[in-house]
Amino acid sequence: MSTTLSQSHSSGGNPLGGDDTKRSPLARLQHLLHSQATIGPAAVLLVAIVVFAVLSPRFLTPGNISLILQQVAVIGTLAVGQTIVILTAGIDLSCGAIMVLTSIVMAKVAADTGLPGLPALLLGFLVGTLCGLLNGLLVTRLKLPPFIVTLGTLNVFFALNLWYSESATIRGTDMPSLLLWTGQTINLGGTRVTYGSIMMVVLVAAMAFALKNTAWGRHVYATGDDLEASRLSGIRTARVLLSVYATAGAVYALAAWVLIGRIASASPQAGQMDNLDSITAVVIGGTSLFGGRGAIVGSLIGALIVGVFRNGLALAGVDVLWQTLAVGVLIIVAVSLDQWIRKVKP
Amino acid sequence: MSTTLSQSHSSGGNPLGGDDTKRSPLARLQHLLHSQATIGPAAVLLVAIVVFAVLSPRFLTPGNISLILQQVAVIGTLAVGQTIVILTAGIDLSCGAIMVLTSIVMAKVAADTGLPGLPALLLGFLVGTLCGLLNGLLVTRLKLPPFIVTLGTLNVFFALNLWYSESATIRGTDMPSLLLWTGQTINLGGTRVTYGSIMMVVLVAAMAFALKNTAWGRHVYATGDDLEASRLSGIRTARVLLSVYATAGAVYALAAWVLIGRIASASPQAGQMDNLDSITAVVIGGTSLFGGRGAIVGSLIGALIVGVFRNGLALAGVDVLWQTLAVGVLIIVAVSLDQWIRKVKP
Amino acid sequence: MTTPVLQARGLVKRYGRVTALAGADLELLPGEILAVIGDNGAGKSSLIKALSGAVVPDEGEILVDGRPVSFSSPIDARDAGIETVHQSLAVSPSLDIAANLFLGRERRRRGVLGSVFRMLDRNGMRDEARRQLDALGIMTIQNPGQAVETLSGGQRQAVAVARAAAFGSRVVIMDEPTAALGVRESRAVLDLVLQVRERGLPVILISHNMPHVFEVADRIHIQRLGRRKAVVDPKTVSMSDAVAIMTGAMEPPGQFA
Amino acid sequence: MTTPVLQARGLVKRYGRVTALAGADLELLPGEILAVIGDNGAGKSSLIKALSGAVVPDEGEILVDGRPVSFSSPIDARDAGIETVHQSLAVSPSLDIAANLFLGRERRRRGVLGSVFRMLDRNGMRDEARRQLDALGIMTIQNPGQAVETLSGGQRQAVAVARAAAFGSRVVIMDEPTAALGVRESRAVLDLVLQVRERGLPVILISHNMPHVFEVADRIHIQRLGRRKAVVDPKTVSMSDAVAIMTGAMEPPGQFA
Amino acid sequence: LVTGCGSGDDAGGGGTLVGLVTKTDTNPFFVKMKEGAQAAAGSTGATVQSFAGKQDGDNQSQVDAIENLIGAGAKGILITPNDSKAIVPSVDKARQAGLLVIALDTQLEPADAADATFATDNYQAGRLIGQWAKAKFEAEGKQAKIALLDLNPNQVSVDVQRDQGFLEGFGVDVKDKAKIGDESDPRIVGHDVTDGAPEGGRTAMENLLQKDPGINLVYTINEPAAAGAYEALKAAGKEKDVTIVSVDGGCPGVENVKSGIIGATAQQYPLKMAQLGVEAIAKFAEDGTKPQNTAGKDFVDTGVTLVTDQPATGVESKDSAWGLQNCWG
Ligand SMILES: Nc1ncnc2c1ncn2[C@@H]1O[C@H](COP(=O)(O)OP(=O)(O)OP(=O)(O)O)[C@@H](O)[C@H]1O
Ligand SMILES: Nc1ncnc2c1ncn2[C@@H]1O[C@H](COP(=O)(O)OP(=O)(O)OP(=O)(O)O)[C@@H](O)[C@H]1O
Ligand SMILES: OC[C@H]1O[C@](O)(CO)[C@@H](O)[C@@H]1O
Ligand SMILES: [Mg+2]
Ligand SMILES: [Mg+2]
Repeated sequence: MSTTLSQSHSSGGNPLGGDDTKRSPLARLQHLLHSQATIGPAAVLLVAIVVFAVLSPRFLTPGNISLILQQVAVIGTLAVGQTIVILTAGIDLSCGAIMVLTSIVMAKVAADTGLPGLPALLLGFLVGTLCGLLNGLLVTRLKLPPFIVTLGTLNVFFALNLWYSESATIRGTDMPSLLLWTGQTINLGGTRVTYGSIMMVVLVAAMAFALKNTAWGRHVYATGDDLEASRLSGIRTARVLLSVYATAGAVYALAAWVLIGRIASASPQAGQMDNLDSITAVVIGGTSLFGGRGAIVGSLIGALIVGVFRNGLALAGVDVLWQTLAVGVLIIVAVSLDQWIRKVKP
Repeated sequence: MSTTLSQSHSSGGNPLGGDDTKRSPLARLQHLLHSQATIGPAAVLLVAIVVFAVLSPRFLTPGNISLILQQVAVIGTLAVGQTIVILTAGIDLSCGAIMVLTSIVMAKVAADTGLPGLPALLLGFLVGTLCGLLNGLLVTRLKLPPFIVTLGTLNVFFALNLWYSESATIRGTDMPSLLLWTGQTINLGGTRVTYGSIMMVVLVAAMAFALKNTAWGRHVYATGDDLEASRLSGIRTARVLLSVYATAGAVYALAAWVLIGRIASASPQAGQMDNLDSITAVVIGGTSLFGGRGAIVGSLIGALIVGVFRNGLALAGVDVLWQTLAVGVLIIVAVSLDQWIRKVKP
Repeated sequence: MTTPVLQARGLVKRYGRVTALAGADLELLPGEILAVIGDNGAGKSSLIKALSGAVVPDEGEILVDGRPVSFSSPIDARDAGIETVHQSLAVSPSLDIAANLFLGRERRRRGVLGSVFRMLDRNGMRDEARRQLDALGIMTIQNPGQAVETLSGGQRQAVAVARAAAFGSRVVIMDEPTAALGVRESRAVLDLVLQVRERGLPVILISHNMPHVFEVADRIHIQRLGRRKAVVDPKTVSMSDAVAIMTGAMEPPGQFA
Repeated sequence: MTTPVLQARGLVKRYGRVTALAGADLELLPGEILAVIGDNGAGKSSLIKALSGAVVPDEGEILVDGRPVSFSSPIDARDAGIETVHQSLAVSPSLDIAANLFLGRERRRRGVLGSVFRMLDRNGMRDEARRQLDALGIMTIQNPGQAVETLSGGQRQAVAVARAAAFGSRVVIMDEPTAALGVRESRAVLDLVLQVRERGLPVILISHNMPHVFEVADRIHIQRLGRRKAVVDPKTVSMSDAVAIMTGAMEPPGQFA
Repeated sequence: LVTGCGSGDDAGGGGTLVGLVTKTDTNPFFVKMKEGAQAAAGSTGATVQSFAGKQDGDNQSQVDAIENLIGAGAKGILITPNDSKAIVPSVDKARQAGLLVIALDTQLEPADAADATFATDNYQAGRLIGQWAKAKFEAEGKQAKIALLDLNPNQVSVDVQRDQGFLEGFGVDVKDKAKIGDESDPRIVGHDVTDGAPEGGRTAMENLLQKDPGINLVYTINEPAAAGAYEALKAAGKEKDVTIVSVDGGCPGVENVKSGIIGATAQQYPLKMAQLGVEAIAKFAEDGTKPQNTAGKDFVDTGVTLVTDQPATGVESKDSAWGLQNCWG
């Protein structure tokens, strides 16, 4: 019962180094994909684009691409706010309600009182930020789960919206043109792209920068990763959470602006399904619902995946019914794939 | 710098016993409420009932109470399934979609093929159970978060519902009467109560019994409390989760039966908001979204609280708008109160 | 030579790129206390997880009383009489002490209440829990109906240890049971380990505390880099030599029993 | 008599019905290693949580260099130069080592990139982390850009200890820093504690490991039932007497320094 | 069941691509409309691709649908708007892109935002059931206590027109004709919303009954809501004493008229709307001609017939037997 152990492992301390030789091609692919966080969703998007391009010659036209960008602009913008909330291990069910409320505020104040575009817009941002702040206060002060807080405020904001709007749609013709600006187009290399789409892309870039390159961004990740550990490490976690919810509120106000431009009116009935839609985008984009892991760019890709599917299936003449089915399957497949990719330890 | 410590504490080991003398009346109340888990929500319900009884003499009539029971029967039944899922630290966004799908299956199979009531009903239960099982399989096999799984299957089941129903409502007159039985009333002490309401109450009692008094119930709590610890303790956690999702599916089928009785038809239009409504009931009823803590009876009370508010405010002539607002505030207040009560260490 | 009660041969377990077990062996003889020592990350917990069915090894075999077995879940190991106190404790905070002791092996009432309504025998289990805790006499737990989350870390540890000691019929395994415990509490656990051996049950004890190990162990298994580096006798090998072997500073004697 | 660097007087902290601190005192003198020992639940962690701003005591006062302070958050204590390694570690698993070292005190780039765009000085922090880890020389961490979740328990412990040692300017507090560590890893942490004292910084060290305590401590604070029961000198009091005082089996000498 | 077959002119065989955008996928009325469009497509050689909102009131999905149809190269769009005002800019966009846009069932606001509207005269539909109810109550010498079960809080054109038409037909001063609920007539017990669905109808009815159990006349926005309201009345044991009036004339609704559940309903003709719509677009694709409105109206009236088995003097009506021959769905 004696054994002589030949110490074959390079003694790099623990953990022990595993040998790479036995890996299958699939595992190799998995490793490759793992090296970039958003590469999973990006791969799904690419495959979807290729498939639809084959199915319909109209799909890859500049006009159609610009159209998809327009169609995802509202959800994509909302998803930016939703992502930072989810990164802190929260969730925001009230995002659609905040967006609708602020869109009504911007439009109705201007229509009723003749307030010019800029102050009306700023007022909307103020309202959005305050709504977000209220969520943040309830989360940090009452220490309630974000799901519950935003389930509650969803109802509150929606009621306020019905009350203030008197349930009436405000027409674009009654508003200052600044509010409609996001729906205007600009010629980019021969294709007409709306300012709303461009704004979404710029917002995604700015937020991605802030999350990656500022202390605030790090604190957002750390807070979502482990709240108590972050607090003990000297992060003002309550302040981080407040800033996140308030910023999200401001982002939803931006979405409201995009929405007004998109439908060239402000409707109190809009946005009722947008909470689940924006969460869907975030989740398909690879951000973890448990907080601390994910990226803004992923959420944009997530929104684009859903947009491409809906548009592509529609172009291919597939009934809405099957579009709905496809989106359901897509959510599960995309997240499974992402999970599989993440399983690899570096 | 010398100190002689008089050892005043009874040496009951650790933790040290605190002295009770300094407690304020509020803290006393808090302790009192803490002793019973569902007493928090029950107190809210009681207060609401008293307030509305004062506001409107019609409120406390037997007829109105029976009415509230009817109005909450669908959500209350759904909430039973939702509760067991949430107890395992899951969440079920697909409950409404499963209910509608099964209601259509029950009704349409009978209407189209002339299948008698009982087999049609059983078929519905089978479909509901299979839908739940699919959720369970995706959660346990793919190890995806329940939020994502059910967000996906919500779309899938809804699409199947549209496809199978061909978007058409099936009228009560085309169905076997057994399917409509839940809408029939029985005279209980002078008040007409629907079998659907009674079924809900019986279901709540049965599930409460199972959770409290069977090994399965314990395993449900343990699995929600700490999945890995439960697995290591020798609980077949995957089997527990599967049984929970499948049971929930069967419960949603029961809700479908109640729904058919309530609207005397099977409509693909129904149930689209019921996922959030059932979660609201569970959460107001004091069950933790993190799993492992809560009770079925609480969820019934939660559903009743919302029902009483809507009915009471409507009786008092308050606009729907303010009802929505009230429900929002209610969610936050009820959960804060519950949290406050739970803060006490026993 | 006596047949080992529990034996592992050439166990391999990989986590992604990390190899936690690189061909690990282990033998547990009847009635002995086998200590397992090793650096952080040497694969001690991985080894006992394989032995207790908590993970399925990629390669290698496990034998109980000389017969190969294959554990696909903790239940299989438990059914073979192997009880484990995991490093992470594995108790359910919101359930009470009695419920935790009987978790996964609940008793049902007699008669139809039990067979048809599947009702738990709460009182029976509570009384039995009381008896077990008293018999082990390790900690001042007053009420078996108390939720585990209201207990101190030491008391929780005691519940987990009591469960293993009470139900183990062939082997008891403990992974760092005293890591978070105070001096007095650690003493109680060590006494319990000795008590279990007295009952004739062999024990595998993982610990970083050398004085403890040298006090109670009959043999010491030294784990290094995912393998068994040596097995030494605490009566013949000094503490510092054991540590030297463990850290790779010294080669083990060519032959070990 | 020298002014204590850090002092607590009559701290009381209640959690619901549990009194974790029942009028606890503490004095930390300049340049010393003060060990804090006590049973599980004696209130050791609660005491240092109060000293590090992690909890706000219900009663009592805290003095730094003889001046009363009131810490309402860990940041206040940190700003006063008090760095703590908590029992629960308090690292952020998904962030890398450098990010964890600088968590809450990130450095920004020079120029507009830093002042306007608030850009982090990633490379600067990574280099500095590298330097700190090397200087402490406690563990073979190869790459400060590695995520903490990929580290072993011992390596994580090392990161937390390194952070405290690197940034503490007045006091370093460590709550059971070696509880989960192997022999070699524990050794490294103890060496680090001594090294910190060498730099002139006083250290509070909580541990259940008596040999460790008696090896490094200048004075031993014995905590019992939420209070300071005694302060003893490890050179004059034996290990078994210290344990006896700790468990209440013996009364402390009437006078202690 | 894939209703959009092929993909516009890409599909080769298919001729003109016609888009159909309905309020929802779940109201039988719109399902019929889809069928009608499909049938008409068969005879004109057009291809229909259909879309729907996720629920009543969902404007955004309809905006997306219009854009996708423009992108897919549709020649024209038939739409039942969920938000009759908010959809207008998207309709403008489609028209600018050269598509013919026809509103079905529900007028846009302003009505001329569409190239044409094929719809029931909803105001007239309301007025018919109002007049009938007035005659019936006068004949029976009963004092009315009215419950109004509307669509949703959004003041959509159909909702407003039917509600106000009914009240005016009944002889109530409606004040602002474009606004629901600003009346002060004491005979009105209250308004509540139903989403045009049975469950909503039932709950709204129950709550209004609690407010005043003496309700004896119930107006409902459509027949699904009426079905729900009836269940509430039945449960309260009041189904015999209360008169329900509705709009739709679907076969289940007319059956309900026959069995006395609904007193009178204003029958509309969705198949005709869809058929006319598809034909108009086919014609437009062929030679560019746009449909003309019915003389004196800002839409093409697809007709409305009062169906009841208790005819009232001075109000023209058909019986349920006739109704069943002409019903849809
Ligand atoms: N679930 C897991 N996923 C990935 N790696 C793991 C997992 N469990 C263990 N490892 C790795 O396997 C190696 C061995 O771990 P193990 O827990 O068996 O060590 P140990 O000897 O018990 O250490 P310690 O004394 O710190 O408890 C370590 O490098 C560890 O990081
Ligand atoms: N957050 C809390 N909530 C409730 N009770 C607490 C909390 N923190 C500590 N306690 C209680 O206070 C008492 C003292 O706990 P503390 O953690 O200070 O003990 P300790 O001496 O550090 O013990 P150990 O050696 O086990 O770490 C214990 O009874 C504990 O249960
Ligand atoms: O939901 C309102 C809609 O319902 C209908 O009456 C059909 O049932 C439509 O005419 C109307 O637009
Ligand atoms: Mg271990
Ligand atoms: Mg402690």
